[in-house]
Amino acid sequence: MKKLINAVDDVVTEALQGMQAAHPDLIEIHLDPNYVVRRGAPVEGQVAVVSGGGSGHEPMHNGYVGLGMLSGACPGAVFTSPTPDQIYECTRRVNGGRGVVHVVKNYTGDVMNFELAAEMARADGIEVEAVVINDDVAVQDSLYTAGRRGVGATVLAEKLAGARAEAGGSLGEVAAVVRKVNDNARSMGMALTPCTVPAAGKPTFELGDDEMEIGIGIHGEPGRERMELETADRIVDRLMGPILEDLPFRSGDRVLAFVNGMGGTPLIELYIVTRRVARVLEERGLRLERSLVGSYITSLEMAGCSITLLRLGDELVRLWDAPVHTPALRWGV
Amino acid sequence: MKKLINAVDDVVTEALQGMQAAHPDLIEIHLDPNYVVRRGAPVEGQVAVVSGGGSGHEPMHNGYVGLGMLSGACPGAVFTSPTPDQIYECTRRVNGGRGVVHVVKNYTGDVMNFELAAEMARADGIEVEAVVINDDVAVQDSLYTAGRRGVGATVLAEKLAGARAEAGGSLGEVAAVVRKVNDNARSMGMALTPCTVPAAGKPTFELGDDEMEIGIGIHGEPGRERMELETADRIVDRLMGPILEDLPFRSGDRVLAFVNGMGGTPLIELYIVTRRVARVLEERGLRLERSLVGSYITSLEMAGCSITLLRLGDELVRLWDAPVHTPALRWGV
Amino acid sequence: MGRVMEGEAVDAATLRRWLDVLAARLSERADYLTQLDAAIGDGDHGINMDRGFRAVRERVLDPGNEAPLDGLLKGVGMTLLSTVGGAAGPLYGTFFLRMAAQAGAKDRLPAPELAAALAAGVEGVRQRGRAEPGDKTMLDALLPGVETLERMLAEGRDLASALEAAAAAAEEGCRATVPMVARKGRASYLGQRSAGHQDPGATSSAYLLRALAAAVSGS
Amino acid sequence: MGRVMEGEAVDAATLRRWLDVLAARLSERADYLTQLDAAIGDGDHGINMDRGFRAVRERVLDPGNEAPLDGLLKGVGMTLLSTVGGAAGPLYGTFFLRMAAQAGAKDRLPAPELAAALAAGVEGVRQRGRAEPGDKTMLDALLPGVETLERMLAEGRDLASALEAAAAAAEEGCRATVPMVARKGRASYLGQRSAGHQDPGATSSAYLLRALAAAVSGS
Ligand SMILES: Nc1ncnc2c1ncn2[C@@H]1O[C@H](COP(=O)(O)OP(=O)(O)O)[C@@H](O)[C@H]1O
Ligand SMILES: Nc1ncnc2c1ncn2[C@@H]1O[C@H](COP(=O)(O)OP(=O)(O)O)[C@@H](O)[C@H]1O
Ligand SMILES: [Mg+2]
Ligand SMILES: [Mg+2]
Ligand SMILES: [Mg+2]
Ligand SMILES: [Mg+2]
Repeated sequence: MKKLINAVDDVVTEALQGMQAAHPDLIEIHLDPNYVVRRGAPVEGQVAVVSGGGSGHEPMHNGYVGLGMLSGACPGAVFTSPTPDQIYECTRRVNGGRGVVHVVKNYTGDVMNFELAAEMARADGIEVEAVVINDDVAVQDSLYTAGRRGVGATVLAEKLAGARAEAGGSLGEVAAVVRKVNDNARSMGMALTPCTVPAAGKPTFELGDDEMEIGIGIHGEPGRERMELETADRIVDRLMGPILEDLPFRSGDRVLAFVNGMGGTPLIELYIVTRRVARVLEERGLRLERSLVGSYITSLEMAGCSITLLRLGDELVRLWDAPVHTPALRWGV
Repeated sequence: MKKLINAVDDVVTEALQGMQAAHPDLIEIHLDPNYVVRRGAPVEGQVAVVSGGGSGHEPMHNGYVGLGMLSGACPGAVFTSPTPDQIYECTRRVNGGRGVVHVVKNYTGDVMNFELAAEMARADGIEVEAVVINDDVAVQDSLYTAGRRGVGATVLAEKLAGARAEAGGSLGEVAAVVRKVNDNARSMGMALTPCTVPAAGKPTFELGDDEMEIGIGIHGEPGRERMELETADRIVDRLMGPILEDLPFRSGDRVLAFVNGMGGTPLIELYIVTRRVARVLEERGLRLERSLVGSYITSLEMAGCSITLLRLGDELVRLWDAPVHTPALRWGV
Repeated sequence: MGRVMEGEAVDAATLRRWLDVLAARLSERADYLTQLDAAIGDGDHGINMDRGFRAVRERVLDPGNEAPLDGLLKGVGMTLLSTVGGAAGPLYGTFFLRMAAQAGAKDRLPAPELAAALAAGVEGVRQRGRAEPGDKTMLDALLPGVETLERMLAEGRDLASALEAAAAAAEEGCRATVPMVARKGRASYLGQRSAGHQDPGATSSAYLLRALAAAVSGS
Repeated sequence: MGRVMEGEAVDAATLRRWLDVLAARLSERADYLTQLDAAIGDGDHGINMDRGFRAVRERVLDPGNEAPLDGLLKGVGMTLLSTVGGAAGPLYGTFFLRMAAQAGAKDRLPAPELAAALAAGVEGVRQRGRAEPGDKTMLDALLPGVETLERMLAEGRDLASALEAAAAAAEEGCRATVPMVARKGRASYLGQRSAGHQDPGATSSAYLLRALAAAVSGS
């Protein structure tokens, strides 16, 4: 295991301290329990948006705390959902009196920990509305299982809901944006290499020199299928197929294409992926209205990519273009 | 070699096409010869800033084309400086009548190719002023050698010179900003893993599981010293020492700290590095005035980091904060 | 195997021994649990459990802590909730909190009440996780374990041998997760690919009952 | 070894054969050159040279191209300039452009003029790169090669054997770069660590003269 770290037990805390040093104008960190809030939180009279999840997906979620996006974020141990006390304290801290939306990725652990935290916050009289993100089409959806994972759509939901909150939206309105994003977004990912959780010290799975995993999540878990490595274009087609069919997207739809690197993928490769994504969209008569290309929801140093398509209407375009000022996403300000 | 590519010969072209698809509002690409210009170039009456270099360092330079930064960028083959015809055509294309500043990293190839292009452009009556960046303290400086490499300071120089150009600066003034940045910035980098040039198909060097290279450049070239892997804090100290001594930085100085990932380094590790950088600055009585943390000047999928410190005065702070709108850096707009 | 002994009961000291044995076992088997989780999950179960029980040792098993029996269990639940994270944190946290609530403020827990407290814990896990037996989760070890305990006690067996049988049943339940296709938790994302691997949570649950058996029989 | 033959000269066809042999050699040895460059540079010299000479084959050696001798050389120079990139592109580009300028508009280049053209090319490399002999660059192969050629011709040797000696001198110069500490180009960043490796550019330069010898002796 080769990492720029000091001790496996200090990874999350020290990274938070580094974030604080780099972005004193944007965020305030709290240690033990760990959470990050927007500088000057709470914003009185504004609905707050809180998310969280395992660490190792940076910049998600800590990097999205700031104006027009998250009010607070709760980082768990690497790939392990945060604990109720973190989420509860963070929720209390950012509550500006109009309630708090929890953006929760659909993993058993995340859902349960957020549920417990919401119960605790509600007991204090804080209104909490939780919305679960489950956009990963690699996972078979079924009433009898844990359902689909929450992946790329989370980043988009955080941006868009944050914009709605910043614009004065009510708790119900902000939560509705998260639901709208989740309803209109689909994602799928793949890996060229596994990643290594610091505390584990060895890769979460093994891949041959000629192999890739299709349908992976963001926790270094194995995917839907292992197969021989293919060209970028073929890989994009494999991811785009299930995404496009699932919603389904229809000719004429306007979409935001989010081409995401898993952490160890160079940007030059992501643009090669983007090229094919744009071509497939064109072939299908879909309009590439907005795009986001980069490593925004990662799995440590894993090489690979995920693609998220979000169907956009005027409201979402407006919210997307609204100012955002966080360590990892910034425009309009 | 595991990469998200189609064919080794198409990597650069296809990535450019992907960039065009993702950022139609910001850039226009030209193929054969390859270059990228700011949308709507030339900006009449404004000094233009052009840079370029081998591909594989994304987002540098293509990702820095846009308002308040580069007017044009010339990507060579992977890790190979661009050719004079590219640079010449790009220079002609972005010239807004007030001349063009060439920001050139100090590599024999880059310097010679830019020199040839400048000669050609001058023959057309275009004023060209070239400034060479050589901030890498890992390399022994000497009159009798090729001198130091240009690394992290390049990104900062492009941002700051672009801001000066956007503000109406003259050719001499814009070039002076580049020189000022170069005079006041120092960098050093290290690698945990090598990287693989697509056309070569195998890593440019080999590193044992317990080894790292200190003092690497950005072209997958071996570094100054190979040694046993250490903690992040020790590594930071190894890089900060030569940087701080070289200028030298003095207690009370205000600095911009640029903590850069080499392409395959997860952000969480970069923040662990940043934490230590901030502590060392504090110990030395230096003021961390601005920071930039992320993978901005990379070596394909190499894992590792570099640190650049830039001494800032009021002018550079103002130029840093000025609006920039490019695919990879954006604020104030 | 003996018959039930009149007035047989566990006290706080026994529970502390249980938690101590369990913590040691989880630390010893952390790598193994993590490996199991890497195969069908995200490779952190051993790390998570070890982190949680190291905290239990520090915060709850501290010799200065003179909490009564239910306070002890509640402390364990709260500590696990706030240190384990993931799926296992809320599930094991709930397990101990429900155990504490069911046990109530007593100095000694008679055998049937210990069984009832464990059953309440298992019921808490079922409610919190909304899993069913056969979903390839910790329930597949806990349920047969606690059912066996209750049955043996009802049949008049002494606590030590009833717990021995319960631990064995949990271990069997754990092994029975191997061929199952996961329907809950992270392993469910793998669909059919989850078959052929033992569930990490069922494994740590089997340790839990085995440690209890050891703590009681050693008393 | 023969004496100089009255009127011995090369024509465009010979030069085309030279370039063709060289292109084939560079393609064959691309991996090797890249390996040499990986050791002390950035691992692209073979890729760069092969890309450039593939373009030379397509654009200049096209049978439809009826350019005169200097036009041919100029075409090679321009093609290398615009396709090789890196340090080698401007250096070899300049080499051929200067050769063309020195050769001038002729149908046949007498041996001494061929030598003068090559010497002009080498001087161009020296000016463009500001390197000196001993800096561990292509100059360390080119200079002894061309000096040997001039000396042998002056001594009255025939062109083929003079070129054979020139190629051998270039090869020796190339091998002599092994112990050198680089002072120019990318290898100079390594300081002392550059010693013990053969310079990639000196190696391709030795191929250049070896190919010329082969093309002429085969004519
Ligand atoms: N819904 C559920 N009900 C009961 N147990 C579950 C449920 N979901 C997961 N588990 C258990 O949790 C274990 C995984 O725990 P752990 O790895 O610590 O958490 P995570 O899956 O969040 O990484 C699984 O092996 C399984 O036994
Ligand atoms: N200043 C110079 N003068 C002469 N030759 C040089 C000079 N700098 C580099 N070279 C030659 O160029 C070769 C490297 O070429 P190449 O790898 O194609 O370019 P780059 O170094 O830009 O990657 C070196 O081996 C050396 O022979
Ligand atoms: Mg987990
Ligand atoms: Mg090169
Ligand atoms: Mg797990
Ligand atoms: Mg090279």
